[in-house]
This record gives sequence, C-alpha cells and structure tokens, in this order.
Amino acid sequence: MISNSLLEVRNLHTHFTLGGWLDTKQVIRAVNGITFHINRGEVLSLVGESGCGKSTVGRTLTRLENATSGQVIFDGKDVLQMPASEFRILRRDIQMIFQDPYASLNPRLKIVTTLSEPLFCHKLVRSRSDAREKIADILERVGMDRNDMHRYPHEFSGGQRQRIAIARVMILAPRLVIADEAVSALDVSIQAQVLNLIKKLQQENGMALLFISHDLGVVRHISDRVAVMYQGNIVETGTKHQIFDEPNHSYTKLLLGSIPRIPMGIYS
Amino acid sequence: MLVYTFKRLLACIPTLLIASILVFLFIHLIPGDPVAILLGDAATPEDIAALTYEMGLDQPIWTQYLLWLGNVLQGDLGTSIFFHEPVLSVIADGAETSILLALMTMIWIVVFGIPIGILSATRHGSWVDQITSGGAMLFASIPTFWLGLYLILIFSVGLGWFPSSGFPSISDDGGLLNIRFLVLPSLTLAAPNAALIIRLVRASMLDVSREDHVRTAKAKGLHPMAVSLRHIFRNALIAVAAAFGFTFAALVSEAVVTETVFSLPGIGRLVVQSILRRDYPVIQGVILIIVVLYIIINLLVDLAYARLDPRVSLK
Amino acid sequence: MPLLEVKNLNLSVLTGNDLLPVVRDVSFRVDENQTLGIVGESGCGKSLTSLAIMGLLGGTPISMTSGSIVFSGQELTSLTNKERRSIMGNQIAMIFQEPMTSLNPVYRVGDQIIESLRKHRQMTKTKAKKRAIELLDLVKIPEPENRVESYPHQLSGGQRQRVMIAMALACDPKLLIADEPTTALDVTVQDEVLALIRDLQQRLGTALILISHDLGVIANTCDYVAVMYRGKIVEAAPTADLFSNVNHPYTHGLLNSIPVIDRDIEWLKAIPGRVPTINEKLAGCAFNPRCNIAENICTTCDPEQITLHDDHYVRCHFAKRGTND
Amino acid sequence: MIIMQRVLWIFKGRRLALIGLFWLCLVAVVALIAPLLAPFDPFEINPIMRLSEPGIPYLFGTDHFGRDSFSRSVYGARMAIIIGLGSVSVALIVGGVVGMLSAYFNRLGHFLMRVVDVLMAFPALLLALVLMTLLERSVTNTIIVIGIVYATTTARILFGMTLKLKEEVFIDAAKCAGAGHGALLFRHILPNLISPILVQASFIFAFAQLQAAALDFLGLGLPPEIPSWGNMLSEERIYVTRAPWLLIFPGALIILSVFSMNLVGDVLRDKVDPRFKLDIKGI
Repeated sequence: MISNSLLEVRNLHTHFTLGGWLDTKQVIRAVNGITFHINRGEVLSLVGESGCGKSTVGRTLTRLENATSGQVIFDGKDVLQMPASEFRILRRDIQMIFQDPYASLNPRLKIVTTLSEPLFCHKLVRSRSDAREKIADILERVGMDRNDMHRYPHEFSGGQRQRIAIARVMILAPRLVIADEAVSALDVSIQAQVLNLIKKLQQENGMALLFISHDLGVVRHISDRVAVMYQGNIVETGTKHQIFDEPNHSYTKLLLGSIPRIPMGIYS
Repeated sequence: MLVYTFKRLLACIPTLLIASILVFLFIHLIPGDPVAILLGDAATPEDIAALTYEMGLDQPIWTQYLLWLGNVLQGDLGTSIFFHEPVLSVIADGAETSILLALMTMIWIVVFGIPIGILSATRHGSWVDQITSGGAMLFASIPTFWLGLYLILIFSVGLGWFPSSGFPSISDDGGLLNIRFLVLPSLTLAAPNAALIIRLVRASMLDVSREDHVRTAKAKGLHPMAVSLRHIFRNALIAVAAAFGFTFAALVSEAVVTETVFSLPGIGRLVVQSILRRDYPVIQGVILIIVVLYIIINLLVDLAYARLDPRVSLK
Repeated sequence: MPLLEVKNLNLSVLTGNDLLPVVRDVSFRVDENQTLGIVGESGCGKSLTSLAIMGLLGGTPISMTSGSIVFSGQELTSLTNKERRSIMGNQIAMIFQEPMTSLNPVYRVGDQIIESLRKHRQMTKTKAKKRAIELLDLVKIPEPENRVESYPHQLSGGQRQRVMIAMALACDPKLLIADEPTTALDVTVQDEVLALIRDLQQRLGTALILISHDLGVIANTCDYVAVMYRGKIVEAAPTADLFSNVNHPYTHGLLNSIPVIDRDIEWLKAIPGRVPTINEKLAGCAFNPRCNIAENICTTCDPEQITLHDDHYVRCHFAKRGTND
Repeated sequence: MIIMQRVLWIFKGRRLALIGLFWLCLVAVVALIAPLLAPFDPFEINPIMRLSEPGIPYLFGTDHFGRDSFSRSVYGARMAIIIGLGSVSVALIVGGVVGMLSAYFNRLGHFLMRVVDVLMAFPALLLALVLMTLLERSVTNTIIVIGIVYATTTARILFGMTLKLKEEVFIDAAKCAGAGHGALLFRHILPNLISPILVQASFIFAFAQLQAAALDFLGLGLPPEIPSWGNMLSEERIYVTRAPWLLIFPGALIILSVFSMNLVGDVLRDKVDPRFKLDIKGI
C-alpha cells in the first residue's frame, strides 16, 4: 500500500497570521493537521465548503504557501524540506490547474509564449521549432486548433482558456496534477466538456489527480476516492461509493442532503 | 478605538525617526564645513572652533545626531544666521500668517471643491460635467504664481477691491478686517487644490456608483438624489479623506510660491528667503516642522478614515 | 389577471455604434402566489430581463427597444420615473447575487432596512426600527435586536443574504425577484436560504421570479420554468412537465451535462461548441451550431414559438418530433 | 496608418483631448526645429527695442533686455520638452526600480518603502527647493531634482501595482510552470505595468512643467539666461503692469501644454486596466 502511494501528506498544518502589532493578531488555521495519500494514477477529490482549507492544501503542496509544519512526501522525497532550487526541478512532476481561466493566463502573452515557458524552464526542448511542434501537439490533444497558439488569451472563451491552461500543465507530462476548482467557473454545458477532457487525459497519461472542488456532483463523476474537509481537517475519507452511498460522518451527510436534486426519475 | 489610536501613534515613531535623520543629514550634505555654514560668512576661525566643540562636531556622527535630537526635543532648533535669533521664534513669527492663510484656503476648497465635485459626478457625461471637470483640470494646469499675478492685476491694480501684498497681523490696527489681505492669496492657493478635490470627488463617486450596493439602493426606489448623497457620496468620502494628506503636501508647496507672490510674512516666504540667504538652520527648522506636521495630519486622516469606514475601526 | 405580464421584451446593448440585441422577444407571465424560474447560462439575458422589470437599466449601456411590462394592470414602461420608483422596493422588490457587496458597507444593517420603510410607508424612525427587528426575526437571524445594529462586514455571507431578503420584504411586495440569490453561498447555506425563501413565499403569498444557472435550485423551488439561451426563451413549461417531457435540444443537453450525485456516469454528454458571444451574428436558430438534431432549416429560419400542450412552449423546428436521446 | 487609427480609436468622443494631443505634437515639432523657426537670436540683447509691443517683427513683443519674446518662446518649447522628458525618465527609472523591487522582494521592500513614505512627507516643491540649495542652478540639476521628487510618488504607485500583480493567478501559474525571478519580473509583471506607467508618465510630465516653472519663478531653477517659459515669467513679472503681454504668452504656453498633457493623460487613464486606475496619481 505505502509503496504504491505517490504522494503522502502527514499531519500538515498551514496557518496564516493576520494583522501585525497595529491590529489584533489572529492566527487562521487554514489547514490544521491533515493526513492523506494519493496512489499512482489515482484520482482523489478533496471536497468541502468555502473556507474549509481545501485550496490551501493544494497551494501548500505546490509551495505557493508555506506550510507551518508536517511532511509532504512525493515519490520518497520530502517536498517541504528541499531547497527552492531543487523544488523548481520537481515542479515538472507536480502541476496545478487553477479555478479562474480568465486570471490564470497572462493577458500580455501569446498562447505560444505561455505554453513554451514550462518547456524552456525545464529544458525539455532544444529549439523554438521543437517547442512549437510540442505545443501544436498538446493543443490538438486538448481539443484546440494548432494555429490558436498565435493568438492572445482575450480572443478565447472561458472554456477554451481552461483548455489552454490544461495544455500548459499536460505539456510537462506531470505525475501529479492538482486541479483547484478547475471547472467551477465554467457554465454547465462547458463544464461537462472540460470535465470529460480532464478525465480522458488522466486515463491516457495515468497521472495522479488531486481534484479540489465544492461541487459534489462533479466530484462523484471524476473521483476514485474522496476526502471531505471541514474547518481545516479531513473529517472522512473513503472510496467514492463509501462517501456517496454510505456516508459515516454527520457533516458528509449534511453536505449530501443539501444538494438540490433534479427530478431525474421523471426525466429518464 | 482608543487602542487603535494609541497603536497608530506608536507607529509614527519610526517614521519620525527616519525623517529626523534625513533632516539632520541635510546640513551635512551641504558641501563645506557645517560649522562654517552654520555661522555664515562673517565667522572667525575662533568662533568656528568654539562652535565645533559646543556642537560636538568632533564626536562621531551618531552622537552628534543624538545631541541634535535632544536639543530639538527641548525646542531648541538652533540659531538663525541672518536674524541671530532662535530658529523657533523666527518660525513662530510667520506662523500666524501661514495658519490663517491655510484655514481660509481650506474653507474655499471645501466650499467649492465638494459641491462642484458632486455636481460633476451626478451629471456625469452632461455638459455640466464637461465644463466643471474640464474647468477643474484647467485650473490645476495654471502655475500658481501666474494666477496670483493676474489676480493682483485684476482685483487690486484694476478694480482696487483687495490689497495686493503684505499682511498686517490681526492684532494690529484693522483687527479681523485685515483678513482681506488674505482673500486673493487664499483664492490663488485654493484654485489648484480645489480643482484636485473636484476631480477626486468626481472620480471616486463614479467609482462607487458602479458598486453593487448602489444598485440595491436604487432598487429600493430611493430618489436619485438620496442615492447620490446618502449612498454614493458617503462611500466616496472615504477615498477623499484618504487623499487629504496628499492635498496638504500640495498646499504647502504652493503656499511657498503664493506667499512669495503676495509678499506675505509667512513661513513659506521665510523658506525661500532663507534659501537665498543661505540661512541653513532656519531651512532645517522649517522642514522639520513641516514634516512633523505632515505626519500628524496623516495620523488625523487615518483616525478620520477609521471613523468613516466601519470596516477599519471595528476590527 | 396575471400579476406580471412581460410581452415581446427586446433589450439591446450599445457597443461602439452598434446596437446588439441581448434579449429577444421574451414573453412570460407570473400569477399571484406563483414561482417562476428562469434558467440559463451566463450571458443568456436572464439577469437583464429582471433588471428591465425592476427598471434598473438606467445608466447602463443597455436599453429596452420594444416590448411591454404590465404589472397589476399597469404598463410599467409608460410610467414616469417617479411613479416607477414608488413601485420599486415597494410592490416589486429584488434580491441580488452578491451578498458580500450588495449591502452598503458604511451603514448599519438596520438603517438599510429602514430606508425603504421610511420612503414607501412614511414610518417614523422608531416604528421603522421595530419593524426592521421583526423582519430580521422573520428571516431567522438570531438576536435581531443586536443584529440590527451590526455593520454588513460583521455578518456571514448567509446572514447578509438573509438581511437582503428582509430588506426586500420590508414593504410586503407583491412580487419578489431573486437574481442568483444563492450562487455565492455554500451548498449547506444555500439549502437553508432556499428553504427560507420557499417558506416565506408560501406564508406571505408573494409571487417569485427566481433566476439561476442551477437547474437543481430551480427544480426544487419553482412551479414554472423558462429556459433561456442567448436572449430567447427556448422552452417554458410547468416544472414537472418540463422534466418529464423535455423538448428543446438545449434543455436536453443542459440536463445531460450535469453530473449528478446519485448515479455513476462514465462520460457526460456535453453540448459541443461554446456559448456564442453577443457580437456573433447567427442566422436561423441561435442554438443550431451546437445542436445535434439541426438540419438545413435551422441555419436559415429562426423557429417560432410552438405550443405543445397547455403552458408548454418550445422554440424548435423539430419540437413535436422529440429528440434523439 | 495603423497607429493613426489606434490613436483615433482611443480619443474617440474626446475632441478636446485630441486637440490637446495635436498641440503637444506641435510643441514637440517646434522644439525640434526651433533654430529654423526663431526669427531672432533668443539671447541677443537690444536695449533700444526693449518692452516693445507685440507686432511685426516682434510677434510676442520684446522683454526688458529687448530680446525677442517669440524666439525665446520657441526655444522655451525645447526647454519644456527636455525638462519634461528628462524628469519623467529619472522618476520612472529610479522610482520604477525601487517600487517594483520593493514589492517583489518583501524584506528589502519593507525598509525601502518606509524611506519612500518619509520622503513623501516632504512637500514636492519644498523637497525640490532644498535639493536645489545643495546643487548649482543648471538644466541637468533641475531635471534630476524634479525627477527625484516624482520618483517617490512613482515608487509608491509601482509598489502598489506590483503587489496587486503579484497576487494574480497567472503569476502563481508561471511559478508552477517553473519560471524564476527574472522571468516573473520581466516576462510577467513588467509588460502588464507598461501602460499604467505610461499614463503616470504623462501626468508627471505635466506636473514637472509646473514644478519647473515654480522653481524658475523662485529663482532656484534653470539659470536665468536660459530661455524657458518659467524664466520668461519670472524675469518679466515686475513689468506686469507696463507690459502685460510679456506674461500672457509664456503663461498661456505653459497652461496650454500642461492642460493638454493632463487631458491626454485623462483619456489614456480611461483605457488602462481598471485594476490600476485608482493607483495612478494624476488630476
């Protein structure tokens, strides 16, 4: 079991201190001692309501936030302890998709520049033409046209931008992708397309996926296992069926009970 | 609120310290021996040696700074080379004029700036807005001294309504009526600053008017005037208050010019004359006082801000 | 007589020199005590429709080009601004999406509720404040006597939305418009707020227009549903009838796109393509580029509204033929 | 052609600002070809013709030395452009580097911005005056002094804007893609700041004109013989009753140029990313 896990998080804490001496000091325990693991090629969902700390988990794993204490072991190496220079190399294997496709692409850069950045930073290509070849490939894989690389982000719709953001991640062929509310900002009809795309890429590449979301329907659709977070802690972990069909924790039950259901019985 | 005030006061201390170091270093930045500079051209070598010892200039610079700071805290800002009087009393002589000028200017700024700004914002896009906001920008583009000269030319030389220069103290003959000497200078000084406030009130009101809560207020069926004043202006006031410190600095800058144009015996003209006379202790003293004043005003602005915006004070 | 009847409403946005239609030919009615849900994706014109009913389009680049809005027998579009304002917040009230920004941050909650009472009911301050406390109690805010003195930033998102509801109900409106009232809230809070809206709507007999992108929310709250796509109502029917007898391919696609929590689906049947922007001019049916049953006629001819049976309307050339599920 | 179209698009519906832009272009052209345009030597003293009224051949009249006011005004345009561009460059380079780096590197920034805050406690003209007492009157020194005065504001503004950009998701995304400090600063942050910086520059250009004129007026700016609009006003102010035209022309030139620059800045500000609109200090 242990040998099979790609990522192991042990007793992770991420706290934020608000206000200096001019204000009353406040410590926010966004992530308050959580432990979980992800196996190779597995989809684990982290689900919870806003402010429960699920996004902070993702940001801590990619070292966009500093952990207060705890261990994050990725493929046998402690991610939190390694020097920044070493972690920059490891970034290739731990990639992140962000929520807002309108904010995650630099508006001043052509798609080709945005997509070449990871290639050149990780020295995966020798020349610009090499890079272009790879970019054209990946764009087609995410359902875009290869000529889209010469355009700017504002020329695309939200769904298309999210495909580009996914391309930026997939171009590195990472072993772990963290998707932070990756489909929440999209309209339902587009959300379904992008969700299908993420699922397809995950299955083709065999990467592990940490899917962070507040939407239980989406979570059920994509996950193998689910961890429910509440106020900085994981209150329940289990396979998809355990969580959705036989929930144990009262919070999980409350969450499931709150979803407005569509009378699909009548419909189908 | 009390705790907030106290903490905010404490936060001023590092700023004051850095400012005092900069002001202190000013004398040392002037090329040449500071003692010779302080004593002026007429000083003998004996005087210089005596003062060097007295001021502790043979000591390391940190000790000198602490000595100087100690003197400043006791109200001793040094002696003017030109007047041979304590700097503090030289400055105090100009204080009445400058304070009265500032007060009168503030009145103009509030009386003209805020209503015109509101008018401009509520009539956004109309000809009223184009004239008021364009006019404000034009007034902010006029050099202060040029405006002053032409006001003198029209209202004193031409029409003879107001005196053109000088300001006898209100304790002299004429009493409060002497204020008339300040009408033209205060208008000169107010013009660019009122223009700034007009533009600021307009811009912040337009900004607030796009916020969601304004739509809520409109949805209640309130009169557009009530929406503008009670909801939009009240919120815009927060930004206007925050910019007040900036206005003060602009005011001081232009006061230097205005007092020179109207030959007012204020602190602004004192600075210019002291610079031309190379009366460095006075320059240093005035700068120190203005900087301290600026920091105090910013402190007051912050406290006012906390009263205007409940999100700040009631943390 | 219906409480509200909207007929052939057309709204256009002015961009540069072009007047682009954003809401086209929208007609619906709401009877007293009824709840109407308007569902659609972002940019479909559902929010603009509600703003037009409220009369809140002034100052925006959007204008009403034609149509009529009749409320309690009164044609709203022909009223003067003053007459319109006496209805706004009084007989028609609105709840907005963002509870975080929809309240004025510098005034106490109570003062904001009092405002419409003083304006429309000419109440004294003390009387209005008593009513404000009652209203906060009505929307189930604990300790209303203290909460009435709170500033918005001292309340949670759910509580702010309750305050918004209290504010809207202050003058006992006949019609309440709620524009995405729970979108910014967490599911558990959403559940409570929706329950509150349903409860109040039944107890007070207020008619309700609920606007949402979430079919689940609509299905659980409304008697009648209108589905909008790119400025048009493409299908409208009583809720139960809509879900048992889906006719428009867009409604169909929307339902298929939603991942549900009680069933496993391997691949979602997503609607292909993307939502067209308002600048794109589309010939024929606006949905034809994404439709799986579109034929030639769909690219040339915009379908008229067809009545299937009582109160079930569809805009599709193939409505009666059904869809190829 | 494309540039022209873009300019017309930006200035659409803002006719006054377009006229302002035209005026500024005219000033720039005059500055470039001043020697060709000036009918007389701006330094040539001609006591017989002193204080002559505007007419032919002295379009703007002559000053109390009998120098041709029109020729001096033409050369004054050159001075205005030099002072404007010079102090804007100093302000942007010094202030830009301090502001951007302070925002990007937290610890260094904390200290530097403290110092900038203190410097901002010195009113602009006063700071300029004090600095000028330490330096000689010259064109370079005037540029440096005005530039430094506005460098503090620029640093503050760029500090704020960079902090906002640092919070952007695309910066996080670039970090995840493996971008280093250089790439983040120069590929991701700086290009997004260019247009707000340009807007700020246009306002600084306008302020610098007024500031330079005030320094000239107080006798602490450019050396008195240099033909600048500020010097012309300063030198002739005692003749304001006898020869009012001597103050009208250079005064009007300053006002028109500053007003035009402010108008242009105002239009450009409307086109800037709304996030940064409130950061820009202008009129």
